[in-house]
Amino acid sequence: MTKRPIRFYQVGSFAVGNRLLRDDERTVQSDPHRSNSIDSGHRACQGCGEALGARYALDAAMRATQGQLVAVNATGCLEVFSTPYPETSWRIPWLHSLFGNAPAVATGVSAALRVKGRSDVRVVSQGGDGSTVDIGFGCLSGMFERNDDVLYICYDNEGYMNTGVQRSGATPPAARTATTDAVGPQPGNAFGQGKDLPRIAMAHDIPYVATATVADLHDLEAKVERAMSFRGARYLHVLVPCPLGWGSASNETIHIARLAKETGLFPVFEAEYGTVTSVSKIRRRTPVEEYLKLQKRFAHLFGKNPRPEIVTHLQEIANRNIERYGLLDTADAPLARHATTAEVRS
Amino acid sequence: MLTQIEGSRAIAETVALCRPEVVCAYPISPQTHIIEAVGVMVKEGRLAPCEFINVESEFAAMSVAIGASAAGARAYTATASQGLLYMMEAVYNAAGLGLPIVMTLANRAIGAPINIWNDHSDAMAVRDSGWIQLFAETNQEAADLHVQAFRLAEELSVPVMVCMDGFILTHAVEGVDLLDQSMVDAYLPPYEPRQILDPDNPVSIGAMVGPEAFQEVRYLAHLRQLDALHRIPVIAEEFFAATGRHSGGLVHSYRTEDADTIVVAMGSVLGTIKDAVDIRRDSGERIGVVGITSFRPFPSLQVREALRHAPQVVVLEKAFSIGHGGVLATDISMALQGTGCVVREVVAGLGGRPITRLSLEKLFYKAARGELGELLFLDLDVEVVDRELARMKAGRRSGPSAENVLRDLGTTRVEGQGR
Amino acid sequence: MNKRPFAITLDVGSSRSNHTGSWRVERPVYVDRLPPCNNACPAGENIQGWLYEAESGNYEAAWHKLVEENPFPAIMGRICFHPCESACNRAQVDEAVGINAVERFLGDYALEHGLRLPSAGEDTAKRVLIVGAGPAGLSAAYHLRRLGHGVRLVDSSAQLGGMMRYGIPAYRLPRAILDAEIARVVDMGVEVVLNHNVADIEVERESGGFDAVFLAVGAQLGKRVNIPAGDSAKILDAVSYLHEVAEENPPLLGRRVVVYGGGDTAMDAARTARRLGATEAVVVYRRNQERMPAHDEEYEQAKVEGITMLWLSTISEVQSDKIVIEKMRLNAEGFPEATGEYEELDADAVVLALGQDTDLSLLSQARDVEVENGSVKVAANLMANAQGVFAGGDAATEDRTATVAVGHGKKAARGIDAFVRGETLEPVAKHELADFAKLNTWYYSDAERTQRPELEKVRRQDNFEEVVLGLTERNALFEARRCMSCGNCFECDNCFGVCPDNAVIKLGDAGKYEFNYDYCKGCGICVKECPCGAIEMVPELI
Amino acid sequence: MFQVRIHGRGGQGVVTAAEILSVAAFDEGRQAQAFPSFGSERTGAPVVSYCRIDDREIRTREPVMAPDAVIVQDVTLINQVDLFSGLSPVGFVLINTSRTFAELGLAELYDRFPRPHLVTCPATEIALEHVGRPLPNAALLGAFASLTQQITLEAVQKAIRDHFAGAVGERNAAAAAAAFDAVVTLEEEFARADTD
Repeated sequence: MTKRPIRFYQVGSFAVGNRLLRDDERTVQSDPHRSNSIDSGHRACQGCGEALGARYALDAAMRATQGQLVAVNATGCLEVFSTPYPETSWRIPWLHSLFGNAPAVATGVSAALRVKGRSDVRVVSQGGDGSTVDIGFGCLSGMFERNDDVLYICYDNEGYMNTGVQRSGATPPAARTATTDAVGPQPGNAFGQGKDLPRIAMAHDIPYVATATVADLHDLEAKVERAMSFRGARYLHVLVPCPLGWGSASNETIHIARLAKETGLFPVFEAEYGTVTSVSKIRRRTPVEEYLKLQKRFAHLFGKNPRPEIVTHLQEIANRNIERYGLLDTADAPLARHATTAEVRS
Repeated sequence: MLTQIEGSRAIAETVALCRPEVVCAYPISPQTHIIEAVGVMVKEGRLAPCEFINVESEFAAMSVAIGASAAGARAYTATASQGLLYMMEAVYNAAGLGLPIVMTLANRAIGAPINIWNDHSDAMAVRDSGWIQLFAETNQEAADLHVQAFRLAEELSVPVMVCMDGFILTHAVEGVDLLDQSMVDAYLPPYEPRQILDPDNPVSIGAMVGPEAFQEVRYLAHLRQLDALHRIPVIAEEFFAATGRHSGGLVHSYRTEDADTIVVAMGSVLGTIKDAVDIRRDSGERIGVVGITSFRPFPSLQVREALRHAPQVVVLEKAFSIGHGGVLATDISMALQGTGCVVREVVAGLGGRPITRLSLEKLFYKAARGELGELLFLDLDVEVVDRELARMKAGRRSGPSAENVLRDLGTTRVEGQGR
Repeated sequence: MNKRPFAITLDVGSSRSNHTGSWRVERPVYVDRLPPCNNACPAGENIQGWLYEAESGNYEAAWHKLVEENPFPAIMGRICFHPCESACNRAQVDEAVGINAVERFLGDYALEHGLRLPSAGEDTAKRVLIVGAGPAGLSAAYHLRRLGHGVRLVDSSAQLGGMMRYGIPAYRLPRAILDAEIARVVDMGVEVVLNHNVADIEVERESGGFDAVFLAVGAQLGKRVNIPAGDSAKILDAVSYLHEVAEENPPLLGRRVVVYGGGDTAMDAARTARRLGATEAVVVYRRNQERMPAHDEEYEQAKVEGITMLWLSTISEVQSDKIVIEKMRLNAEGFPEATGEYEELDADAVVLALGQDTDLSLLSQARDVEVENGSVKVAANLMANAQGVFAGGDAATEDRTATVAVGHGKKAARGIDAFVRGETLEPVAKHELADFAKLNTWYYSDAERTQRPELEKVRRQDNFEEVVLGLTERNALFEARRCMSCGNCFECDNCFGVCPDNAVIKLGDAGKYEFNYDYCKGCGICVKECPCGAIEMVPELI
Repeated sequence: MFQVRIHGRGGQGVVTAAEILSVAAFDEGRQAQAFPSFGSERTGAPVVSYCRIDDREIRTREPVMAPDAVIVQDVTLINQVDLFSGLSPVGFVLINTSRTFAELGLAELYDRFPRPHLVTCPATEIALEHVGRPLPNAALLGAFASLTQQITLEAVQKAIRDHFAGAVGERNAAAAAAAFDAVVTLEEEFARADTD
């Protein structure tokens, strides 16, 4: 794993910082002089995972590049809430062009920097899942295939949140969105659809592909740093819960991201040149139900007319991830004590 | 140096003299030869430093150019037809962001039915995008306009599209006086961006602008284009001073001094028109030509000055707005408001239909006699159209007209160079 | 640069003019909550506070913080039954923090490094008589001296320490440690009078001109029960037995010793007997193991040392070389009932460890002092009904532990201080308890408790060498860092990191954090992700 | 203005022929314009290219409607394409073949055009001999120079050498020279027929 687990220091490996740690063992975010690439005053919703994820990732990239960073941004929540005229929240050079072209624009920036002899300046391209897995997919694949020197970061909140919560190719099965309503015999988003972009990215054999969540900052920062140690196309897929779109409490953002990983629904791993090199093991295995119940978009699976068979189906997806990536230390690691075995079928 | 050279190659050579730093390439006929030739020069190292990027679509091509330009590089690409439409969103974006990208547009029709041949539908489709659009009459002018385009774009921070007729110019081998590097270097200073992505001086480019300022942004863009109306002639004049060649400018008149009828057109068809005009002049008709080089910004004043003394203006154009009529003609009519000029619209050469001198002569003959209607489709095969109309009348739905027309014409197979 | 395009291109930092704090309906505020360890500590130690210092390896600061409340870390680190650890939230994660072991480490560290207690306060010219030099009396003396009051400490025994010396065997509390920590208190200027029986407290107070009296006489009288016994039967009580052992004058008990009772004193007596040559030491107790009052650790050590237990048994008769035992059973309420079944057990002596009583004869003239169930009845400030007479420790409670006594000493000192100043001691409002539900334990690294090393069994048989050993510095540090700092910020930077609006200001240099309410939108993530529950959301006032 | 139309199939260098021809004319100080019939350049498909030569500026952009010369690179096109459409009554015809007009079924041309303007040339065979590949375009330009005298053989050879670098250029130039000498007029055709 890229992340070095810190030998016991109270909260060494998990919290943002710790007064007991050496500076180099703390996260970038614990530094009072961190870049704050995205500054206060932005108009993201309360508890926005994307605003957080963007600061985490870009501040880490800023550190990795000694501040020599340019960001390209696709249209979407992040763009809209950060740069409504006359105010911008960005403290780094930042360019927004269109919804579907951020990877290509970044290619252009990267090419310009190379031709200008400024290869020390690195390029990050970023967007939500809509701009990444759907409308910008062609440009992204092109950027990967040419192995352009760009780190693309997808802030995945599993839907088109900027436009009012519609389904994207990253929306999970059964989730209710404005275009996959919780009505009819198969409420919410269909099973058997959607794109697994990290694996698609790996299929391009690019130097580096990783997933992360806003719940594990050390891991996320280590991955950004690792990504920045490569030249060529790199892809980082960060799960960023959206209180608005997921119907979760604004204070649950990190908790939910953590559960996404701990249930196995969102496998956290990294790959180099198309091969998985490490996975973040599940620390406290949790049944999917605990994750789902915190989100109104899955409320139709519980309550008065519960749909346990759909929950089971989602658990099977988690189980498949656990198996595929080897997310447990041992194959038969028990669920956390609050889990009921009936809910988790292996 | 005067060289017998294919138009596309002449453009590539000239673009290379302009020292573009990022060139994005995506194949689409009839633009492909240009970008291929630039690619060779980069690969050989003749054009350096330059990043030549084989993108996956025109949308990406323009997007790469946007990124490159915003990062301070001189960016160039070329496209045509469907490619232009596929990058349309980015075309508007480049202009909105004020990025001085130069793009060659090898004018070609837009499908369906798919058609790879020349007309101006593509250029007309983006006339409101905020790009400057310059039309070349010959390969010589097309080449020269690229040098002027970079200068203009970077002076004003506006992207410029050099329009040249696909195949007719791009694939024609003819004599072109290629510029030399020292001349171009003297004429075209290095790109000094108006805004740049610089870690030492960060800015946010591409903010969301709401109702409180959007109209002002657009108005300012309009003012910049009006500014271009002043700069284009100056830049052309300086080009003349450097090369002794009249290329560019806003409008050009030919034998219009005493004309009763002035034909207005854009692009390569002007040559054929001039031949026809000479012949009609020989027959005693007082007819002249005005060529529009700068379509956007539209030089209304200059057009008005060039045409106002002619009772009749015939606008011959290779595009039209379906359900309305000529596009250029509409602009000309606006420019001529209150002059009393009669404007006749002639749509010709769509989808590569040859515009022959003979057809033009017949047209001018009729024009001289006041026999033109308001809107005429030159060399329209009336018989075919009538048959299709009759068929459509018989059954409300009779399949795609294009197929039926081809069947009527006895053409069973279309030779096409698709995208 | 006015060259830049209007509106499309913006200068950095401009968003800071948008004060998103106006979105907020609730605001986070930093709080200090009461850690359950502190809450449970009878001595009122700020355990979380001194662990915080120990976590960073600043043992001196940790010790100083500790002795603010309790001057006997090395003693407490050995004999306290640490209710703090029972209350510790970490027990619900893996195992409780070994607070007691760290305390002992700090106590030993201080002795080793000669750390000094705070000096006495400025003289107030007030004088206090303390009767009883056990943990309550010594604690009160310490705190009163810090407050500047004069103290006379009297005790009937020859040495200071009370039950710490005469009740607790040396293998649990080495005398050198005891002496050293007591000496530190005495050195603060305590007038000590030993071998002095106070016959009448009123007389003593008046003759000495004391402004107040603190009764900390302990519970030195072993309870007796009426067991038919032969003349030659050897029966003695555990308190006396241990006292005599402490005075290095141990009575001879024979090879087979029965201890009657199930408390810690019973265990001490049995273990002491083993060390003094008894080949068999049997503890007879009328209930079962579950209901045994002795602490598990004591019981476990006793077992290791070969003590045998006879559960559900009462002694119905004692003879010179044996005893008769009646088997008991527990009824539905858990009380033992006689079964009528008897058996005999060889025994050379029976030690009664059935509890202690307080000798309150010195109060005979002090009519105002009310006594209830053998203890002095006191108010919250530990003052008895009589003006200026305070009582604490075993004499005033049924919760008879050294730690409670130390706590009483402190409390009494505060009560006395207020009294002699003519003030009323206002009870300090306790902070809200930092219970487990307020924590986010995800963030704590997995770390199991460090076990204290113990003396090998063979080396315990014939001497009073200390059985439970101390932690190394490295282990003590580790153990301190297992503290979750419940309810009190320990600077993990989580709030600073997790705020999506960068609305937390890190002050640095242990200055902790501040909210920037200009930008805080009130999402509450900082509260949710605070590991130790040191932030709470409060509604915005309209 | 002299206008040439070249017929062939995609892959036979039809467009190149027009371009080389225009370059040859350009080199001789004349104005020239070469262009393909746009779009139909798939291998094997019938292809047409054009070349205009003039002493004045060539402004027209219309296709060549009434050529002054037609070059047929591939005789298999005879029954598929109207090869001689619009050809000037005094126009030239150059056909790449080792057969005769009569053998190709083109005897009707005898009366439509001046007989000295009708020639054949076994350009494919010449190309095979000199270049080693059946690409007749360069050779035919030598024959064209011989037939029309619009350009000199030397200009054709220079243009060929400019277009094809090195040895390939030399071989093609040699093929052009050979073809220049190998033009078969009707008279010779008749003479040959007599001897058969």
